[in-house]
Amino acid sequence: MKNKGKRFLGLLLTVVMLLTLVVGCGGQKSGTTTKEVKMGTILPLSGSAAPLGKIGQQARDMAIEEINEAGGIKSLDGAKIKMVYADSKGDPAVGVSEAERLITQEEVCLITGCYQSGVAMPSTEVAERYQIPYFVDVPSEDQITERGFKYIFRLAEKTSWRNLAQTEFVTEMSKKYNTPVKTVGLIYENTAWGQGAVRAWEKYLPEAGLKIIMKEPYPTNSSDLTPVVLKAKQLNPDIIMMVSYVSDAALLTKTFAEHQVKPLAFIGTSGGFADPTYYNLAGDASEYFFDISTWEPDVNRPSSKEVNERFKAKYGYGMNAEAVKAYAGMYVIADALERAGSTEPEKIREAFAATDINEGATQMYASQTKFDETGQMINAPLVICQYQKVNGKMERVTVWPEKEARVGSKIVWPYPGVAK
Amino acid sequence: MGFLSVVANGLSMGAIYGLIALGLTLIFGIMKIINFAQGALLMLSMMISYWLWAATGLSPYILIIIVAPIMFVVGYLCERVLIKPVLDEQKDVREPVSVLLLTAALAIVLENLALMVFGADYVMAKTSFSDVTIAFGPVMVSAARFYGLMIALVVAGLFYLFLMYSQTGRNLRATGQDRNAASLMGIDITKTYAIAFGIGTALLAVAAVALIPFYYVHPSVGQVFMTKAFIVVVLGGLGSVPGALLGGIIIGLIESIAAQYMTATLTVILVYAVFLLVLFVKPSGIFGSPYEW
Amino acid sequence: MTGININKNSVILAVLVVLLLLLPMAVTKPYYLHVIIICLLWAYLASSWNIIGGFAGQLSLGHGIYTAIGAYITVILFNTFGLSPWLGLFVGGGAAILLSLVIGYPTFGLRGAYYALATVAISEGIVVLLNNTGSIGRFTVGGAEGLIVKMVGNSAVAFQFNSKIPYYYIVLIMVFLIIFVAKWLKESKLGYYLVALREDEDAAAAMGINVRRNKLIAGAISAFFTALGGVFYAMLIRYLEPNAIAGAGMSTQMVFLAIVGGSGTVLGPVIGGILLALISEIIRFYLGGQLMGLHLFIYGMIVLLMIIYQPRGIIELFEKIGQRFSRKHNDEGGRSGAEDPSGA
Amino acid sequence: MQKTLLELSDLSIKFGGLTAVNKLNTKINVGEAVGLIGPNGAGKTTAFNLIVGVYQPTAGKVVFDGEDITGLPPHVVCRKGIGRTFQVVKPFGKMTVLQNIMVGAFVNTSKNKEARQIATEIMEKMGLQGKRDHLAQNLTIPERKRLEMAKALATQPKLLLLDEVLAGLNQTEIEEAVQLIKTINREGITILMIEHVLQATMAICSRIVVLDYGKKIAEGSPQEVTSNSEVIKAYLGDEYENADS
Repeated sequence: MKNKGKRFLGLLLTVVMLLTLVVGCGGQKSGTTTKEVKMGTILPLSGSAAPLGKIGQQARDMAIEEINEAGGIKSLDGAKIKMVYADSKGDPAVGVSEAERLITQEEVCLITGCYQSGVAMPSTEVAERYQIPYFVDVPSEDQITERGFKYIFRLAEKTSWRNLAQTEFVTEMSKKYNTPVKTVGLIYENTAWGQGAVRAWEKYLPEAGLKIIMKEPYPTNSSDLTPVVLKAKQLNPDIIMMVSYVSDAALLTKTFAEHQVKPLAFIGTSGGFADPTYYNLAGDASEYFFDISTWEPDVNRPSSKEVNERFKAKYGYGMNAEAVKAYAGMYVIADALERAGSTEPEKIREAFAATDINEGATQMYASQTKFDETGQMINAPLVICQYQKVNGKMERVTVWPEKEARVGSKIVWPYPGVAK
Repeated sequence: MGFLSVVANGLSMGAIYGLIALGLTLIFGIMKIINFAQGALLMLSMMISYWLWAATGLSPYILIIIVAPIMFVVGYLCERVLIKPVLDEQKDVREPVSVLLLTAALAIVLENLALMVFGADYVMAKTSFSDVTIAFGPVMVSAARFYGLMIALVVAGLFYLFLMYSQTGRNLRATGQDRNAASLMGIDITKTYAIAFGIGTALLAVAAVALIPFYYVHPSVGQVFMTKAFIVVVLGGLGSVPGALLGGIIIGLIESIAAQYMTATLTVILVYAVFLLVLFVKPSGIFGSPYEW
Repeated sequence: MTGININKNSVILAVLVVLLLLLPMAVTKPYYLHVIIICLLWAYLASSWNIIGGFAGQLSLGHGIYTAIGAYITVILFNTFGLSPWLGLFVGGGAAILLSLVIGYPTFGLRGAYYALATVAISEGIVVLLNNTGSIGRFTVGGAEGLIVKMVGNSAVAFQFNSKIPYYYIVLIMVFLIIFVAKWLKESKLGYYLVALREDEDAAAAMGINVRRNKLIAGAISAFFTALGGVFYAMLIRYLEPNAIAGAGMSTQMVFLAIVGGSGTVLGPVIGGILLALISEIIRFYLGGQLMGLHLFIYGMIVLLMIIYQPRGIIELFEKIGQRFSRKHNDEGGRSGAEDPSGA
Repeated sequence: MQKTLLELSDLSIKFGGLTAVNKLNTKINVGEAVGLIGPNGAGKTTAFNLIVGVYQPTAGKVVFDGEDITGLPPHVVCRKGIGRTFQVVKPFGKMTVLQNIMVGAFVNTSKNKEARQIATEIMEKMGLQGKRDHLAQNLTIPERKRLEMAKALATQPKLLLLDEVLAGLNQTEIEEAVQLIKTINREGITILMIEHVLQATMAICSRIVVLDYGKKIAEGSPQEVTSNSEVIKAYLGDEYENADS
């Protein structure tokens, strides 16, 4: 490349850069013609959590299409919901600037989303400052609804509630199958989510008379988790509980299988274990693992199966609990808008606070949807499922509590081949 | 009984780290640049190997014959198109610093290209030996990792022989020791650089094929192994092939054994501490020449 | 320099400053102002990195350590003792200087590639460390869950404002400050010494330059100002997450902006910082939601192509235009990089 | 009567088995111009590097202006008053000629203006003012050699070590350089120079030290050295015998 050629290319490149600048500033959002309710969603659309951002977006789109086809928001003379998606890249600082953009630039009347607790914390603070309602659907970090904010509402359960339910399940099982459970091993990823879960375990497990003999944090995206597994094999706790995103969840499961580690039970805490790609990653190794979540494909709740079929037909794979929260969340939002009868943030906030839905599409998530004064959805519909092979195909079979368990399902307890 | 399995696991994972570091140490040894795109190129090799395995169903180890040449060409072109102009621009500068940045930018480009093309889902090649362990008496080690150990030893051995006894190998080493003297001896430096980068990337293809039976593939998987490869290379001695393999095994053993006595997160800090100790006490590493550093 | 030239430059400068001061009147939309603030912050951070990376040519790829130490110390002092960030930033800055000396002393003796490697390893080690410390004694560090800045509403002492405008003026002053420091540094003895040791350490030592000591001084200055940038980041975002503030993303971004802008020059990193940060924001604004990863791909490509085809950065093009413009006004012939020892 | 400026006593260094410099003893008085000659690989540049502190001697002492400077690092030795040029010139490529010289001038002043003044003076003396604002990397070989000397002079040294500054110059350039070095010497700067261009060394230096395989084999006036059979055998070979001395 002769020197002159290089100079020309350098110049051309800079001109291109300046052009994007001009286009950027000039491009105002075009005015909207038909009556619309504009709202924003922040999700991780790039980076390692991208697959879960994608499923959140798909679930919302399906719900929005249904609501708009059914005539949109009647009290706003049939206004259609228009959703603007923003990529948080899983980075708190980007979450903040995207929240600023949605509020001040897109002038949305409310915000939903963001999947990761680490992003939810600062972006909800921005919404509170601008007094714009922020509907948190998935992040379960306890602190999100413990900061006395008025504009923040959360559909998801608190992380600690899951750990409480896990403890209740273990004590119930140990009595029912008289396999006394004394010791528990905790393996968790070293993130906000993991550390939050450990704090809850440390409170509930001793209360139920269970001794924690192993507390093993590991760095996310580890290159090898065999050392952790071998340590667990050495200490041999009765129960092993885990908190992982999907990549580490699969790695742990496979390595446990490799080294034939057999406690009374393996119990996951949603997240990676609930990810649809989990069991085609982990394969047969995931058999008989328990996981906790607020929804399962086979949970017997009204309209749950039909919605999941529609989702599968539309996108090619089934929903998970996070997708259901996003989907049901849209209906809670629609219901609030219906009652608010305006896109005025303050009115929407009041409508959210007074939410009390006992029928309709939200039934697939919870029989009753109600928020307490801190904006936390009160009765989290937690269920425990077990990976079982149903006529050859690995499925998540809801097994606890009975009233929501799959009809005719039975719990395999303890883990086959356990030495105890 | 458990301790021997811990050691066996450390050995096999360590050998695979060594295999990944082999390409990095070759490229530094010859071109005196640290290739920050090493992680992204490893990810690319894993992606190609996975999709070839998914399409053909052949055992990954046979796929080496297809993936390695592809990655050699990718590496060769990367050097020729991207790195050469920058190196020429800085030929009188002792430390070509902006080449490091070029490779870091290349890493971002490759990772996001993979995100666009292959999507963001985690995938893993489930072969017959994926979830199985081999038992040597009481010692149990995962079959896939053990085969990885075997491949690493064989490939490192072959590569060492190639470097020592083949003509291209001699050209590479000569260029590494003194670029100007080598060019006076009739060695085409630009071609040798491209070959060095090509081979460095082809070695990654071998590491990729060793990884996919037991490790997931995802656009951001490169970063997991990148910093570890840096630490292995400095520990073994920048530019030294046996150093890379031994450095890898040492790090693998530290990670595996230390994790039994402290939490996994603290072992990560321990590995960084070892790295800094080597850097400050003997920066030339175990095998590196003291004058080199 | 002929008479006309001097006052022409200063006139342009004065007009530019006035325009910048009045900008918040024109840009009323808080989001646009927020984007400009972020761009100015990146320009500031790139310029702070430039002092050690550009002038002294020491490629530090772990400068996120200093933004983190500045931010964390200031926020912890504020949260625990209510010490105003305006005082906390000096403690944070001092700690950053200390940290830069501890890191610099052993590594500045090594070759460039080793220094870069050491800084990457140290910064990743510190991210893991931060992720692991929930609290030290009565100071809550927050670990991986992050550290929330205590909200006290609108108060200048606590560096917290509801409107964006105060933030804009603070970061604007910080950018002017760092430009002034860079200008002073480049004309000073230290500046000549840094560029000399960047070009050739042996020749520099033979001319009486204590190479390691001068690198340490440059490292300390750079660390102090980078820490101030970290404090501003903490006050603007009000939430500290280890990976976001100390991770590879923060460290490499600073380096890219400085290099694309034109490292080793005074205004290069500022221009690079503003332009590139603005462009990546605009690309994300338009393409963020669509194809996953597209906007980062484009950002990566721009940096890649700039390093290859425009190694001395955008500043060189601006200088060429400036020279061509001033040559028309009977300037005494082409000055090929006279005053400004630029260079990769 | 003349005061000794530099004294080397038993100065030696071993790299592994090779003794590059073997017990070098010599004295250089203030104002003198001394040549250091010897066949390639005799240890001349290594001796320079020992004096300037680039290498630590395995034995022996370097005393400069009455002070033992053995083992001091290069930047301290420079500030003691010893300027040096490099056999392979090392300009600061991306800095202009004036800025290159100013770096040296900063040894004695911290003010930018003063340094610029000292540098401009030396630049004019070395005839480089035509290239004041050109980047050092764009200079020709002779210009780079003069810049190398100018940079060393800018540190206002008492002793100037010149390492083959005339190598690669044509006849006229050599004559110019010889005049330049003579004027520098006359202005009171002691010179120790390594040079293969013998006619120049003989013209400038009042005394010659000859090194061979790291050992001093001869020392004395140019005439004494050229007639010394040891020197001829070791270095000049028979080729020099039939040249008219």
